[in-house]
Formats: sequence, C-alpha cells, structure tokens
Amino acid sequence: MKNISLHIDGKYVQTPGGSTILAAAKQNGIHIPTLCYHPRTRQAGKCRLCVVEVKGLPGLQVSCSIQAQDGMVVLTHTERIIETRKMIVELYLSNGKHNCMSCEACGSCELQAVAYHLGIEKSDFPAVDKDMPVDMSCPMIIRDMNKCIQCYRCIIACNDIAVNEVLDMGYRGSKMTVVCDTDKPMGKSSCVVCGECVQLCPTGALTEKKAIGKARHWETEKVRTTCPYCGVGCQLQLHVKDNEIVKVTGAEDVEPNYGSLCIKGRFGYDFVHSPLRLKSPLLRKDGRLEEVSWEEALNFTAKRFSEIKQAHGPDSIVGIGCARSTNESAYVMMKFMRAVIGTNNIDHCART
Amino acid sequence: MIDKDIKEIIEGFVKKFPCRDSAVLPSLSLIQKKNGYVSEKDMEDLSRILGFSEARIFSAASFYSMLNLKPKGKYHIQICSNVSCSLTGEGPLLDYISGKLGIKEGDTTPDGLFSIEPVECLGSCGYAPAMIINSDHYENLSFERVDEMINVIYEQNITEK
Amino acid sequence: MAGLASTLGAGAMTNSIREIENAPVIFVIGSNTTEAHPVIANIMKRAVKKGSRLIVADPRKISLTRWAARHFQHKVGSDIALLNAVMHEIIKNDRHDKKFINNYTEGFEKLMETVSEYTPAYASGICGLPADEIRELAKILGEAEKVALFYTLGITEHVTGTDNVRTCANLQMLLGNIGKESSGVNPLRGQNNVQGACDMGALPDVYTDYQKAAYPAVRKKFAKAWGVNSLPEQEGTKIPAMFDGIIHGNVKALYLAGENIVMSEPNQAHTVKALEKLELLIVQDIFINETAEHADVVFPASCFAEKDGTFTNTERRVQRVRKAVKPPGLAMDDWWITCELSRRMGFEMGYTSAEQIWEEIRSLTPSMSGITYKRIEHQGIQWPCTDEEHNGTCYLYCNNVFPCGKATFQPAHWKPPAECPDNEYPIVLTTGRRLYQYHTGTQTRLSAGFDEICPEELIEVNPKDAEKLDIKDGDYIFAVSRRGRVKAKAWVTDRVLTGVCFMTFHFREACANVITNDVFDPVTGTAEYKACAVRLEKI
Amino acid sequence: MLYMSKILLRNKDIPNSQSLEVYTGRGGYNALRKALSLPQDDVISMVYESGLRGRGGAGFPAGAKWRMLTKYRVKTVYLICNADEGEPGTFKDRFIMEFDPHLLLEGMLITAYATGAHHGFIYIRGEYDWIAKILVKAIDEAQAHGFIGNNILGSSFSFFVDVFRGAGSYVCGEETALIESLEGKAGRPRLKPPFPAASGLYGDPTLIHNVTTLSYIPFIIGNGPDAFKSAGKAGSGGTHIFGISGHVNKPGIYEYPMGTTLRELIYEAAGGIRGGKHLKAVVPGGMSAPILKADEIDVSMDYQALNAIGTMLGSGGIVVLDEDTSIPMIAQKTAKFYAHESCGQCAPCREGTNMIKYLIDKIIAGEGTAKDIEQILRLCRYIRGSTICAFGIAATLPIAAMIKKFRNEFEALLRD
Repeated sequence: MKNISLHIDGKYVQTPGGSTILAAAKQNGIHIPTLCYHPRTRQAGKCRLCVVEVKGLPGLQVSCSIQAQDGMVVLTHTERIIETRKMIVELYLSNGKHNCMSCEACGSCELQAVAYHLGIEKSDFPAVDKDMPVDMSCPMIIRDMNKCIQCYRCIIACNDIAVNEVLDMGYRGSKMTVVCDTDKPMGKSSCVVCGECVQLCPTGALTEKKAIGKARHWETEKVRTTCPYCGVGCQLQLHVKDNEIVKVTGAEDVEPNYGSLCIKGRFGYDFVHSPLRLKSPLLRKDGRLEEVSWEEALNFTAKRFSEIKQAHGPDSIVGIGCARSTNESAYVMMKFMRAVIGTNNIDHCART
Repeated sequence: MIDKDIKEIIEGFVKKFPCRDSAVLPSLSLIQKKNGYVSEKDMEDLSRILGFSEARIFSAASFYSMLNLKPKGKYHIQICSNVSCSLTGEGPLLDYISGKLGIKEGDTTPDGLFSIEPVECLGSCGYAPAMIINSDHYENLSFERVDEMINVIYEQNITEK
Repeated sequence: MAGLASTLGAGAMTNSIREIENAPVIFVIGSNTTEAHPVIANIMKRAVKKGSRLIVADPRKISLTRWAARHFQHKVGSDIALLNAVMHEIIKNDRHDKKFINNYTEGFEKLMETVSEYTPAYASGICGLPADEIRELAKILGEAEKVALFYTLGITEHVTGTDNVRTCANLQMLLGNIGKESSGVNPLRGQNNVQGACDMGALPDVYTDYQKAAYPAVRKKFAKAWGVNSLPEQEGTKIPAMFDGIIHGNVKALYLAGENIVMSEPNQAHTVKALEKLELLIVQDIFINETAEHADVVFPASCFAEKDGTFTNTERRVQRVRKAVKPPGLAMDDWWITCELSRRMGFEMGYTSAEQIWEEIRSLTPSMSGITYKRIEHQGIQWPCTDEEHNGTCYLYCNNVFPCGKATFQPAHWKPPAECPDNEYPIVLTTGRRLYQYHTGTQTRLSAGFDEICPEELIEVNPKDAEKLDIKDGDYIFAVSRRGRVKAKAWVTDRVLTGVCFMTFHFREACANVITNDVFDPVTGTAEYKACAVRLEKI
Repeated sequence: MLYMSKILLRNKDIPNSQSLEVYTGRGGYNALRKALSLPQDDVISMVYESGLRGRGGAGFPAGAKWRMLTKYRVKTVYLICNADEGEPGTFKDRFIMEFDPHLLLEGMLITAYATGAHHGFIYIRGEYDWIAKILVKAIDEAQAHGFIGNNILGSSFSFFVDVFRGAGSYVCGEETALIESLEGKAGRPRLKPPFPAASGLYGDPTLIHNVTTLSYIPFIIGNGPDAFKSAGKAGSGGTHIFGISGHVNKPGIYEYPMGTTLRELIYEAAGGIRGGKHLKAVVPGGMSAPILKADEIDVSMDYQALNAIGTMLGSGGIVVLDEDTSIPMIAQKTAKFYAHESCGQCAPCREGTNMIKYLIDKIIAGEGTAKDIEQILRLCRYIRGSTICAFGIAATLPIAAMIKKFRNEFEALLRD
C-alpha cells in the first residue's frame, strides 16, 4: 500500500495506507495507551482508552479501529483525552478488585501499566462492591472475574483464533461477564484448555494455575525454543527462574503458531523437573539396576558392544534412534551405527 | 428440554429466515413460552439444533431482559418503574402488588402462581401506570383494577384445580 | 513416507501450515487433527470461518466434524476403496486435470485401469457408505478450484499403509492439486522430530537427505567426510525385523535411544519376549519407563529444555531448540553419550557443540546446506534450502518440477486389514490418541493436571454394541484379542460406528498395544495399529 | 391557533382501521402504485427533496441514506423497520402499527422498491405482543392481495417481510445493535464504520428506518415532496407525533406540524397541568433529551430550535413535570434506566452508567457529599463522546442538565 501522510500532535508523519491511527502513531514513536487492543485480536474498540481527537469528526475516535487518512489532523493528548482516559482507568479500579500486591499478573498487567502511565495512585470514585467467586475448577487455569476488564480478547482468542467456541460474553451492563458454555465453571465446560485466552488476557483475570507464586514477570528469563510434543513445532517461550521452568507461553511473532499452543505445549512442561527423572547412569548388577559413574557405564557398554561385534558381526547390533531428540543427536546416532558399529541397522519410531 | 414439537417449529424458523442466525431469538422466545423459562438443557439442545456454540446461545439468552433463565411464577407480573409511570397513579404500583402478594420483587409466591419484577419503560407513558402479565399488556391501572385482576386469576386457578 | 517418496519424490508435507488458511477445500482423511495436532486444527477451523469447506473422511465422529461441511464415516481400513471410487467418479465426469496429468505425470493409464472397477456401488459395499455419498465426495473434490489433503496415522498405520499414501497422492495428482499454494498432500507428523529423524538418515536404507546407502557414491562421500575406510553396504533392518532377529537369535544387542517400545509397539507380549532374549540392552532415556526396566545399562539423557539443537517440524521447517535449564544430576545430551561410546570404541567424533554437528550435517545434506543456526535464530527455515541466499521452500514441486522427472501414479487395489472380525472377535479395534495425553504418557502423566482431566483409558463403544453386551457408560470392561486382554472403562458414544471400538496407548495400566496386531506394511514396517479384531467382555 | 394536521394519524379513529379494506377504501396503496410506475431514482429524489428526517431520534435525512444504498443495487439489500420503541416517554410508533399497519407496510414497500431491497424485517420490541400479531395479520392480508410477495401488482418488484420480535433491550433501538439482535446475538452495537448501508444484516447493505419515518413515505410519494415540506417549517419538514405524558390533563399522542411550540402542546393540546398546578420542568424529546425549565417552553418544536437551547427533538416524547416533582428522583429513575440498559460492551458506558447510578442512589439516601455531585458531572462530561454508540450521550446529557438546572435540589439532599 502507498504511504499516506497525516499530522499527529502537530508532527507530520507517514504511514502505509490502510493503517489505523494507532499503528501510525506507534510507527512514529507516539504512545497511545491501549487495553483491549492486541495485534492478534485486532479490531477492538471496547476499552476506549486509545481515544483521540480527529479534526472534522465529532466526539472522540478510537485510534485502534479508525483508519488513518491522508491529511488527517489527529491530537492524542489533549486535556479532554487525558481526562477521559483517567476516568476510564479509575472506573476500572473502582468496579473491580485490582490488588497488585499478590496478583500473578503484576509486572505484565496492562491495566497496571496504564495506571502507571497516567499516574493514577488510586481511583477517585468510590469502590463498588464486586465479589465473584474465583473459578478454580480447571486444573490449569484460574479465572478471577473480579479482575476482568471485559476487553473481549479471550473471547476473540477462543472463537476466532483457536476456534474452540467455548467463551462468550454473558449478561449485560455492569453484570456483563465472560462465560464458559452456559455459564459453567471452566473445568466443567467444553474447554479444551489450549490457554489461548490466558495468553491474551491483559490482567490477572486469567492466570496459569501452576505458575502461581513461582516468579514475578521480571524475574524470569525467557528462552525461545520448540515444543517437544507433536510435529507442528510450535515456538515456545520458556519462563525460567533459578533453573526452573515456571511458565510457558507461545512465541507470538513467528510461524508456525504465532502464539497459539495446545494444552500439552502450554502446560505439559513440569515433567522436566519430575523427581522421577533419571539422574545417574545405571548398570545392572546381580539383576538390579544400580547407580554407577559415567566412566563405568560407558566403559562397560563400549566393551560389550565391541565383544558382540567381534563375536557375531556388526549386524548383530541394532540401534533405534529417537524421534523426539534433536536432529544433531539423531545424526550422531546414525553415524555411530554406520561408522563405528558398521551396520545399517538403524531405525527409529517413525510411525507412531 | 426441547421436545419434538418445539424442535419442528425451530427448524421452521431456520428455513424461514435468509440466515440461520436469525432463528436464535425466536427459538429462545418460543422455548420460554412453552417451558416458562429457558433452562441450561434448553440452551444446550438449541446449540446442537442450530449449530452455534452453547456460549453464543447463552450470551443472547442472558442479554435480553424478557428471557428468564430461572423458573418464574405461572403469572409473571412485570411492572413499569420508569418516569412517566411513577408520576401518575395512586402510588408505586410495585409496592402495592408486592404488599398484596406478600413477596419481594424478583420472588415467586409459595404456590408458584405469581412472581413480580420491576421493568423499564413499556411504551405506555401516556396511559400510565402500566404492567405486563406474561405477554398481556395492561394500561391506565388503578389499585382497584389490579385487585380485580389478581382475584380473577386466583378464582380461575381454584376452579381449574 | 515411502508412498510419497515413490509417487512425488519427497517424503514430506508438500505444503505449509500457513497455507491452510487459504485453501478453498480442506480434505482431512485419517487424521484426528483437533486432538493430535491441535494448532493445525485451529488453522483449519479458522479457514472454515473464512469460507473454506472442510471435508472429513474418518471412521470416527472426531471433534473436527463439528466444523466440517461434510463428514464421510467410512469403515476402518476401507480408504483405498473409497478413494479409488472417488477417482473413478472424477474421471467418469471428466473432472480430472488433463493438462497436469499429460505434462507432469506417468502411469495414468494404469490408474484408469485400476480404478475402473471401483464403481461407487462396488466401493459402497466395502466402505459402508451409500454410493451417493461417494459420488458427492467426488463432486466436492472434483469441482473445487484447489484441495489441500491432510492425513495422519489413520492412513499409514495399516498393513496397506504405503498403498494408502500412494492412493492419496494419486487423487491429488489426478486433480492437479500439486505444486501450488494451499493444496498438496500433507502428512501431519506425530512426534516433534519424526521428520528430522528421517531427514537425518536414522533409517536402514538412507543417509541424510534420503541419500541411498545402496549407492557407492553416497557411501564414498560419507566415508570420506567421516574419515573411515568403508561403510556398510547391506541394507539394515527395520524395527519389526529387528525384533524377529532378536527372537531368531541373529541380533544380540540393542542400543535404544528414547523410545518406550514396550508401550508403543504392537503386541506387547512379543516385544517383551524379544527384550528378554537380548544379550545386551542399552537404553538412553529421561525416565525409567516400561522398556528401561529391561535394560542392562541405562544412560540418563537430557530433555528438550536442557539442550541446544534443532527439530524439524511437519512442514519441513528446521527450528532451534535451546537450553533453558540444566539437566538433573549427571544427565547428559544424547549426542554426548553416543560420542563418548564412540571414543571408547576407538572412533573420536570430537564435537563440542550441537552447532558443530549441524555444520557437519549441512555440509553433507544438500537440501539443508543453506540453513545455519544464525539464519534460524528468529524463525525456522523450510528445506529444501540449498544455499545461504535461499529462503527455504514453502511448497514443493513449484513449476511442477519433480525430483524424478515426472510424478508417478502408483495405483493400488484395496485389501482388507490383516485381521478381520469374526464370530469369536466380532469388533474392530482401532487406536489413536487423546488431546490430554501424549504418546506413552511419560511426559504428560508426569506433568500436573493432565491426569486430573484425563485420568484413565476409555474404550469408546457404540451405544448399539453396548446395549447388546449390556455395557453401561463408565463400566469397566475387557477388550480381548488373540494376543491378550486389557481392562478399561467403557465410554458409550456414537463417536464410533457400530462394530468398532477405540483405544489409546497412553496408559500403562491399560495399553491398547497389549492387544494390537503385530503385522506390518511390507515397505515401511509400520504396524497395523488401526485395525485388529477384538471382543468386549462385561466384567 | 393550534392546527392539528393528520398525515400519520388520519386513520387512527376510523373503525376497523387495521383492515386492508378500510385502508384501500381511504386511498391506501395508491402511492405504491404510483411509485411502481416511476423509475427507482425518481422515488429516491422525491424523498430527498421532501427533506424528511429520521424520526427515531437522530434526525438523519432519509433521502441521503437511500442514496448511499443505490451503489449496492447489485447486491442483496435488506430493509429493516425499527419498531423497537423503548425510550422512556415515547409511545408513538405503537399507534401507527396498532391502528394503521398497512400505512407502515406501504411505506416499507415503496422504500424497498426504491432501494432495491427484496427482504424486510419489522423489528418490534418484545413487549408489544399484541401489536406484533396485528402486523402479522396485516402482512398476511397484504400478501393475499398481491401487495406483498412476488411480482407485486404485476410489476417485476418482489418483496417479503417478516415480523421479528425483540426480547427486552433498549439498546436494540440502535441500528447496529438491532442488526446483531436480528442475527441472534446479544444486542451490542457494532463499531462504525462500516455503516449498515455498506455492511449491515448478514454483512449485506442494509437500510434501517424508524416506523414513523417509513410511514411518511406514502404521503410524500402520493402528494409530492412539497406537500410534505409545507406541512412543517424550513429544515424540519412535515409533522411530528408528540407523545405527551406526566402531569397533564390529557396525556396521549398528538400529531402537529414541526414548529409548534412546546407551550402550545402542553397547554392547548394536552389541556394544561393536572390539578391546576404550576409547571416545573419538561423533558421535550424522550428521557435522553436534556430537561427544560418552565421558562424555556416557548421554544419551537423542531430540530434546530431545540438544539439551540441545548436539548433535542429526539423521539418527540414529552414528559411534563409539575411543581411537586423531585428532580433528583427523576434523575435517579433515569440513571437506573441507563445503567440497566447499558449493553456493557464499552468501558466508559458500562462502568460509568453504573457509577452514576451508584452516586445518585447515594445522594438520595442522604449519604452524598458535594464531591459526589462533582463526580457525576465529571462522568457526564467524559463518558459523552467516548463510547461506541450514542447511548453514552443519551445516558449523560439528561443527568447533567438536571443537576445544572436544579442543583439546589441535589445539594439539599447532601449529608452535611
């Protein structure tokens, strides 16, 4: 698309045609706060935090959904805009239970970030009582609707990204809340626990149960890797603190999954730290497997392989490689069987 | 539960409208008319018949104030509580009826006969006060006329028994 | 994969995951995509929302059918009859792509001859589908501008698996759905690095990049690179033959890296018997599993989060694996262990990093020679990628260039499964996976929450069969075959047809592979996991 | 002198006015015949020239709306009659549908012909059960006589119409919410653009008009645009149906030319204040219109004049309040209504209307402080213009006006 030019806050800026005002501003280093907008859920317009003034248009316009036009004159930080944003954030704080102290989302919460940005210490409105029971019924996901800001991201995630069609918006007005199926607890619903909703939730309304209390967002190192389950090869972020994986999220900016995962990829990581993991080489002695040193186990094995090869020929030894280990390991195993043992008896579980 | 007859009518809605989406609201209203309210099971059944997610059906059913997700009395009285209706008449009609039936708003009488609830404008502002019993509309109400109507219902139900 | 290699040239998905979203028709046969490849299923469902027609052919009413425009519920093991009849109809109605067939394929006459006898009426008797439904499927596929075909183990895990795959390829060649975007023949690989393990030559007949071990030039090339005088000539054995070799006493030692074969191979008793007969069993794994219990030596290996390297996904994309945490105790990388053994047997490999190994791999592997760790730092690259300027390949056979000149039709006749139901074992058992467990359960069952959602094996039984046998939903029952018996809970559901039941191999307490049949496709050595005869017994 | 003109209500008091026989006997469906003999664009031009403005509340010129649709002639076009009358104080559309359903149908038919629509819906609020039945009967009758169906009156024009009942939601009067509701979803307004003229029902171009607007069409086509224009005043052509309720002697509906003064309507048409009391305030255009004080009623009832004094014609629902009325009580009812009816979709409206209600309740309960009044005004100021649909404006303008004009009454209730 051809570039168009417009004025934002008195600055002459350029943006590709078809961009929203929000995108145009972002490309040019102008920050407009958002809550419901996310690049993966796209058109939003629910939180109204990204409002701007556009010369010639009445009222305020949501920059996340209005297309930038050639010659448009946009203001993003007038008093009216700032006051509107402050009002909205204060209303959110008054109408929900937002306590950052123990909230799992602290540090990655977008409401917290916006409040910080606007300098809101506490809401000037009285607190309206909201006390919805926390839904703990799902083994993987905690739903605390007191922290929900009705941004619709989880609903778009569930219906348009993962297309599992479990979530929708129930009731109306101030009673409006996200429901699973016919307002069932998540663990009793048709939810397949892909966690797309958790990944896209901007606050602590949806959190990973296993991650609770393990680490603050800023304490973890994020390591990009490839999922160890099926052949799709989803790209993951492992959130690591003190040599422990505390959480897994999807990597949003790459193929093939662009952030999507399934229950196994997102929640099936704790086998890594299972106490049942093998920690030492084992050697069968008097019929029992006993812990031995690497030296002993390797020497024994090498000796036995050599003996058998000597006695029965290289084809009496077979190797089965692993369809779950790395290419590099598979290659080395293949090379070992062919170059060292001297046989083509190498196969792997290619079929299951 | 959606029985065979209701299912047939619903399938008729699907055929009648240019798009099956439009069958959702008429189906929910129909279910309520037949069953008195829309139960969880009804919504699950409807989801399967129409091929929409349960959540989508629930989202619609829980949005509209005329659809009940819980059972109501046999005679569900909805009284306008908006401006024009509270300017005229002898006093708040809701308080009068709730006093007469001995139940609070939102409740059902122990015999299951009546339930009452305030509603917003019924479009009878010039003929206030107004109320609806099930789907029948009543205007220009006085306490006396309300007494009469309730008594008629009582009598009808005694003779029916 | 042999089926695809012999028809089209390469044993891999022809197209890419992201192309699914734009396919006008998506034809899924023998793939329970929502449970086995959930993220790909998401993209299929998104495509449906955007207007694609999703067509499912599967003996089970899998979850994907909820989004499908049509579900054809054919009988277990009748795929060739169904697809041959579909091709019969397509040719009859002149809906085949003559230009593609004439210019880019060989063997069309043979195909015509083979499918000529598969009239819808004839196939109907085999598939259990009305002839009109077969005609309808042919019409949908024949009229579509493009069709993207997907299959998984429902196609391959049959004694006729190779023929099944070839038949899928025949269909797509007939329709000219090869060599263009959002079409093709797309096998979805079941484990994270099956594609990679194949590409790396962990197979008895090929080196990396499917370079044939039988060719002297190939052996010479690798011998030179590895610094050895010669490399073995004789083709090696596949897993089933290995077991036979053990039982016959020809094979004495097994070096097993990371496979839980007791659970994953069919006819468990046979597998265990073989393991017990071995002189030496070396197991390299992350857990003591059912197989490691028989080992003489167990090497503790590192898992995916503890090592550097690469995996290759189902769309041929080589992606990085990165070390995030330290392995527990003394556990080490698989390749380190193998290298140490090698050194002790007098052959020094001397690698100090995974990247170093990769550099050797790409020097010997033409289709990956352009892929470096640096280039895939952010996003993986799909092979073929022949030099460092090459951006990788989204879909194969662009411009209809096939590795062996032309694509070859390889028609096949339908054959019934090796073991068909009879009076004693009247029900067909077919096996597969559930969303909430993985493979033999070693990973998911040791992760919190999974056993809460999916705690035990469920045998799917059709309500009519259940009624006949007086089985109620939730009853514990026995599934009995000629090879053994398994006890598990019955799930009475119309997901399966009458006369069919379904199980998985996730639970050691009730593993379907105790009773599955150890017969194999003669070309690939893949077992017929998808069909054997059982009877169900009420307890 | 007050001149009562009858365009829409001319059949109201005729016995059996709902029947096709009576309607055609009084010249009904002649305008349709005339329209069918004209090119579609000529029909559109007549409506354009008449200056007819939408009577649902927003007052958008009807002809301009039609012209937006003409570029979609090749696509499926839907026509929707918005009969979801739900604004407190408004009760005009029901009388047209109840007593003259064929007038509405004829209006829809002409509109459909001009704009290329072949399928129409009358979206009627669920509470109007008996009126829905009248409409269904009228449609059946019209269809039996060839006014609705295929090849209407021998022409190539075909049109079908369904009555679709709402289920209790004020927001569904907003046209995109109404479309969502017709599509079986919760009635939550869509983001605009796209506007319904480009992408409406089922994603197709859609024209939506209020009952009253559509009912003027037969008169305009039958008598020409000038006849309509001259029935009102410049910029506000035609008549208007005013529904007068509250403290007047003769509440009810009255059709008068645009430009009649509010004083005339209260004191002449509706017979003045009940019980000889003094007037305190008037809501001139449904509960979303800012309130007027007794000294502001000499205003001409038309779009421009009412806008000039900070209020609006809206739906023409006039609520008259006498000297004994508590304005905070009216504010409380109004706030409760808007909090109850907010669809909940966008944050300022959902959270804001609820907070306004909370604060007014607090003041009425004697717990309020001066800061609460300021906070209500703050909410009114910033909710306005920041919401997805006009509901946010409707919910805040009246409250702000009540506080500004009767602040002492609110202050008298404060805690200190």
